[in-house]
Amino acid sequence: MIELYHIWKQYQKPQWALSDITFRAERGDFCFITGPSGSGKTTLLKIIFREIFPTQGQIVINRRNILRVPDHKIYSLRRTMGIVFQDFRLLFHKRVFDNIAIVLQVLGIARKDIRRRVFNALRMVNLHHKMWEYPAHLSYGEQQRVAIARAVVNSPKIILADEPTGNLDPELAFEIMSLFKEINKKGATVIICTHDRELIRHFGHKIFFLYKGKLLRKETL
Amino acid sequence: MIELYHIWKQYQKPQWALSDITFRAERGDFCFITGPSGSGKTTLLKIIFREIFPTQGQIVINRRNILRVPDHKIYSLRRTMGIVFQDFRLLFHKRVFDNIAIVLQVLGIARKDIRRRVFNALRMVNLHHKMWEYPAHLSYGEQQRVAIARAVVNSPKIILADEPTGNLDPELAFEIMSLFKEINKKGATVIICTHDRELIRHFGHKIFFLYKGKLLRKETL
Amino acid sequence: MNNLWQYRVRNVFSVTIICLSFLIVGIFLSLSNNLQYTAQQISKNMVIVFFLKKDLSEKDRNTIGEKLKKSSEVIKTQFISSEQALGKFLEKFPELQGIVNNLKINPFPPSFETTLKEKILSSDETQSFIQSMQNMKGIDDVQFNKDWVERMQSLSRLAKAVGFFLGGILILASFFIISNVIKLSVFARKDEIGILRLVGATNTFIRIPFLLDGIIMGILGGMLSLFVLFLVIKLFPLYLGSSLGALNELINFRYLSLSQSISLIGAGAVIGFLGSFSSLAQFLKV
Amino acid sequence: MNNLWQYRVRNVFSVTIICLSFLIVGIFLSLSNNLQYTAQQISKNMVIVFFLKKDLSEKDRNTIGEKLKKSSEVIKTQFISSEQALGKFLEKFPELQGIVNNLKINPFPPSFETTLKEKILSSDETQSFIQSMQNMKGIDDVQFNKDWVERMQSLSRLAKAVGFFLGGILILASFFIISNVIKLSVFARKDEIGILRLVGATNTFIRIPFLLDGIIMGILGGMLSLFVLFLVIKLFPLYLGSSLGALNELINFRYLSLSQSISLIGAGAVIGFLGSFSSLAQFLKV
Ligand SMILES: Nc1ncnc2c1ncn2[C@@H]1O[C@H](COP(=O)(O)OP(=O)(O)OP(=O)(O)O)[C@@H](O)[C@H]1O
Ligand SMILES: Nc1ncnc2c1ncn2[C@@H]1O[C@H](COP(=O)(O)OP(=O)(O)OP(=O)(O)O)[C@@H](O)[C@H]1O
Ligand SMILES: [Mg+2]
Ligand SMILES: [Mg+2]
Repeated sequence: MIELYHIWKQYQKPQWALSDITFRAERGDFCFITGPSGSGKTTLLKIIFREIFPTQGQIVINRRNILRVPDHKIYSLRRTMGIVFQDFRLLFHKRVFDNIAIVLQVLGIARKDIRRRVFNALRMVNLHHKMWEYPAHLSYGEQQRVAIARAVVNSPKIILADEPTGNLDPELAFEIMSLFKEINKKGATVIICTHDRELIRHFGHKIFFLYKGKLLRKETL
Repeated sequence: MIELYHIWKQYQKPQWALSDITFRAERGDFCFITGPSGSGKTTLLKIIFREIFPTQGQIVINRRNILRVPDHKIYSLRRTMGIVFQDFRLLFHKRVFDNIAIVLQVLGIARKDIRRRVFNALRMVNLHHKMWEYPAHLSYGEQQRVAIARAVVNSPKIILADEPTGNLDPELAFEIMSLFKEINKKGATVIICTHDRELIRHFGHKIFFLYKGKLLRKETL
Repeated sequence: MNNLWQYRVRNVFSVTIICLSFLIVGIFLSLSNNLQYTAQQISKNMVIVFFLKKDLSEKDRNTIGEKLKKSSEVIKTQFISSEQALGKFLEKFPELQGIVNNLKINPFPPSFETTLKEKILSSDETQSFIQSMQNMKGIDDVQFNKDWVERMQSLSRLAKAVGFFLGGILILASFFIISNVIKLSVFARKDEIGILRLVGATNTFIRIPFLLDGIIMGILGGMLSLFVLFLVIKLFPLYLGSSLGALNELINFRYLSLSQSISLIGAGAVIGFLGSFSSLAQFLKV
Repeated sequence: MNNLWQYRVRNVFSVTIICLSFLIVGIFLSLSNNLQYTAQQISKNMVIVFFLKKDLSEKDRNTIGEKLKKSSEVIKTQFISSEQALGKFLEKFPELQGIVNNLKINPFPPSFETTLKEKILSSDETQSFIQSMQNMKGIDDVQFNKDWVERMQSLSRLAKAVGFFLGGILILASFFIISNVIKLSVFARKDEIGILRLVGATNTFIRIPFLLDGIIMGILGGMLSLFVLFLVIKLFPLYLGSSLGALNELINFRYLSLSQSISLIGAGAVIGFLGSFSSLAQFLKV
């Protein structure tokens, strides 16, 4: 359960990147956040996984006020999350396999299991044949799929995906969305930022519309 | 006029990223290249602006065989081109203004003119209010628009845009496409890689469909 | 370890710089050893000569001899009779044989040659001891090579100056260089650190490989510098030839002692560890 | 220039390394200057003494004197009579005054003290000159301080060894370090170079700022090292005190000559230029 109470965020004066966002995603929700470029979608996600701090407001995730968690303990929250970054954030000096395995290594999972789970995650995004490539040798859409595989490999309870299909063809985008939906059905909370109206129309359950940092509409289909 | 004759490209054995592509874009054409992720669109563009060399084949641009142009003379070709890279390739330690001005500085244009032209280019992509920001302080879609402004600022004769609207909302994507169309009407050749069927349907003039490195369909609407 | 190999160019560079820093420290340490040794040699040979009155009775002479022997300042005393003194003189100036033989009397007074315990002649105890002896009945004059005393004292000061002042500055400088090199390599991997944090790694998990890298680099650099120092010390004199005489002592380097070598490598490890640790701190936020 | 400031941390680092390299070169250059100077001083004071037979007639003596004066090997000749020799001896050993006064005869032979032109006594001409003089009628013995000759020769060799061998190696080493530092900074900006090439910049346009950066860094490093060297040379003796006597000459550093200083800065500029130029080559493709 993710609850945001009156979140304000200001990077630089005088603009507010987010103003007074109050928002709630229940366990098992499948939410979309949409809105024009620069409206604050990425900022909102970053605040949820606490990469940045809001200027004001409170965030409660699974009954924990995550703004109170000290830096060196935040890892326990992040281990329950799978995040697809808008800029992928892959390690270019590590192979695709290692890029994904890192998430499992951090959890102290056995080597053999890691191998199997990484392969399965890559198969879900149709990229198992590139397991031993370096990201620099992949097309941009392929890199995006590696980022998606990394986000889902540890069966997270919360998935945050920032424009996960921006570089994918419509068919593949649909497949990826179905993948998220499947994980969602097993009980995970999913929040996706996207511009793709088609996908929202097809998969949308809760839809939040951001405009210049304000939450304009909430729809539940 | 861009002509490709029997272009083959192999990054690593055994796959061919491009196989036997023959393709022609007349002066003033507005072309789309589409196809699933990893089908070779970016590779094709990179070969046209000679960032990489094809394994086989010939490329003729404005009657010059560009594969024969030595490295230290290639700049004269690139000066006639505006390129939007799929990964933007902005300089993060320079402000938005300087990122765009660099193209004009290279041409030896006067400081005063540079200022004016950069501002105009930014206004076209709706980003003149972020002129003195650093790219790291922009949202992802805003960064993409900076990349677009940089590509059009020197009124190029050829525009190559790789997924230029992947991180933009549909309305903005439409505006950007209209901008390209306008430049096209003034005589420039425009080649755009995209997954967005909507845009292709609306703006498409010549459409090339790539699949696993092969040119499957050419349509002219 | 894996990463050490991945960034091998930068790491060769880092180890080289660490090695150079320690090499400089090592050269000066070795020079300091050497000067300390020379100063010791000189002060070992420092002899104070107490000339006795010629007409001194044997009893008075023995009193003086006893007093010298009993003094806590003195290690060794030797009586030199007039005849022995003459013999020594003729050894030094054989061309004067004729003149001396022509003399009817022996012009050299008898004396006591004394080696002192204290190495620094200017120390208060030594000074007051010499003073008290000089005032004794039967002692005519006290002679010691003042030049050499002062030279020795300066050398001793030089050894300390080089060893501590320059050595200290250079160790600080190399700490600065090393921690910057490591910061550079941590900085180059800040993306990796950021991603590790975002996928839920603990700080310890992130730190360990960097700390290992730092320690390994520090130890490698320290060991390499010892090896190069060894080469320098062995090869330098060969090149110069060995005909420098007394100067040889000054220019020849002595190798570091075992404990110094171990300290140097240990310092490498500690500096590597501290360098990594402090460089990491700023990246372990968010 | 603009970029120099942008990357100020790395550049301070680079300039520091360049400065340190040149400082090492400078210290050894200065030491070499110093040894050269000392060697010169010693050979200037090299005196050969020709002892004459006591019963030599004035005519024979003049013949010998003339021959010495005319010899192309000799710069200065001075006749020392028996009486002068005695006086000198008494100056050195005043305690022997009594003995000497007791003597009826003067035991010292007359002599010629000669300063030679050649600085290296082992040279063939000098050797054969000394040989020929020794065989002359009326000359009893030839004396010169053999120890000091050999010591001087070794010092001269030392000066050359330090100046060329070590200096050469260190300049090579610093070239390596500097070009690597610059490569590092070019490498950090390879994205920028790539983008510049893709937007149609000529190679010259891309190169100029890097070359300027390299040259400025090299010059700054060179100048800084001269300044630090100056401080070291001025402050070091102050700290040590001035009572080292002859050793002082050996340990004190002499500052570099103007042409050496200019060469050092020039070398900085050249190394900066070459370093940048060679580092850029690999990035100016595609
Ligand atoms: N540098 C490289 N080295 C090796 N293989 C590469 C390299 N760049 C691309 N490839 C491979 O070539 C194929 C085509 O890549 P390309 O980037 O052209 O695809 P694309 O059509 O642009 O895809 P996307 O829509 O995902 O950007 C892909 O299978 C990719 O993995
Ligand atoms: N680090 C930053 N410093 C200053 N301003 C920032 C920073 N990051 C984002 N902004 C500004 O905050 C606003 C919201 O940015 P955000 O990245 O959240 O937008 P977004 O909705 O994700 O847009 P897009 O769809 O283009 O990715 C933008 O105007 C952007 O310029
Ligand atoms: Mg965003
Ligand atoms: Mg692509």
